[in-house]
Amino acid sequence: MIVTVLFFAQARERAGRSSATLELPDGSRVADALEEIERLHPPLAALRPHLAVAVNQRLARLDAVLPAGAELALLPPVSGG
Amino acid sequence: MIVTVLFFAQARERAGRSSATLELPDGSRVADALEEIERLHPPLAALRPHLAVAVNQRLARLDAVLPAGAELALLPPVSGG
Amino acid sequence: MAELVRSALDVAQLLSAAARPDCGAIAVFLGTTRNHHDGRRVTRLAYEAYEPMALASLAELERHALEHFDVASCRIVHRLGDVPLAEPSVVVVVAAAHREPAFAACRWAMNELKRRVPIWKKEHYAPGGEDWVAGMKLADPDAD
Amino acid sequence: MAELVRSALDVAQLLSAAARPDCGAIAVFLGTTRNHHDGRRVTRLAYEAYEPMALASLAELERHALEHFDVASCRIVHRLGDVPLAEPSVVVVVAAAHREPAFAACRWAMNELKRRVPIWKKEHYAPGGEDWVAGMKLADPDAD
Repeated sequence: MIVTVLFFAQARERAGRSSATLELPDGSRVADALEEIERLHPPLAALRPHLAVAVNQRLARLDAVLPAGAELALLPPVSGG
Repeated sequence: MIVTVLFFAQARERAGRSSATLELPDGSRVADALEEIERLHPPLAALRPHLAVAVNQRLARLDAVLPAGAELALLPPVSGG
Repeated sequence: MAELVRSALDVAQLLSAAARPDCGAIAVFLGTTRNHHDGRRVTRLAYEAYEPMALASLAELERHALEHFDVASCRIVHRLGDVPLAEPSVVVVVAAAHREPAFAACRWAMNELKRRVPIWKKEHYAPGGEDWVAGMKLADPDAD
Repeated sequence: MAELVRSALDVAQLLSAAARPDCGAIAVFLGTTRNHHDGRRVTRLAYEAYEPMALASLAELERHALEHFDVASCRIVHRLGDVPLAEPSVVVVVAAAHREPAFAACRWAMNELKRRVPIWKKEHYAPGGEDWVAGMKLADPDAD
């Protein structure tokens, strides 16, 4: 299945891009997607402990199963205000 | 000595005026002035428990001695804001 | 600098005057005139003040805010005379490096204003009648 | 209604829109951009957001404020892109019948905004360098 990945702030800079398309096995979880993303963009690995992940614009846990066509967003610590 | 009296809000309405000049014996205190004012304007007596009094724009106690030429202000409960 | 004014409060001007490059937070309170009070419909209201003492009291609140809270500026402006319904009668603007002291000082200044400043509000009601709003006896100076 | 904008915040317009004849209090917070941070001189800064999620998060804060505080309205507007120093980057406007819930909801909304809304600030420093401001990890949804 296809998943769209969005990178923000530090994640965008470390990935060198603001979005990507991933091909993942059906039934993949958030953690699986992160592993694949880190394989493609190794500088992201150091960010992992600080990242939150949203799936279709809602925060999701690492063990959440990704729906087909999901929009997965990598969200570094926020600093709005 | 001469004292100027200023009436505000309910005190002004009960006195029917916004200011007055009082002649008082030297050494008079705030309480003496209030008694004389209430004699001249009896409707003010009912306000007395709620009044604060300022002498020369500072809150003063009933036993404060009035300086000559003092400006004495009768201040009902305040409701700014 | 505290002010008493007899026309509409220029809040936008106060806000831009408060903005400082060394501050990250501006807390603002606007008191606006209400069309009801204790179940009665208010049609009109007006403020009166013992002006020189009210101005000095407001300035004292501003000074106290600067001394006791970690804030860079505090300005209080109160409107006098008739104030149309839903318009601001008072504004407090506090700028600070951080938001917590800005909020705290702004809230403190409004609370103190209500009990320490010789200003009075008179309301006119529908279908008739008028009243001075029941307020607070000015605090005894020895109570501080 | 929450908004993300890319030009100067029109605070005066938000304030006049918030004024209601049944409300006596408007509490406002303005976050303004600072020229220093952790001892470094900031020359320029910019905000970026995950826009649809940020907008939904801000709207959720507004809704929560109406449900959990005794307030009549709550509006949050955040600016994105470059924000010149000393200009507002965010404004929260809360109207209520009385001032205590207005202050409480305004303060609450700002605190939550800082930890729940996917917006990021990047600072550029003099004499050189840039950094994403150290922020808060977005709260786990199960922590609510």
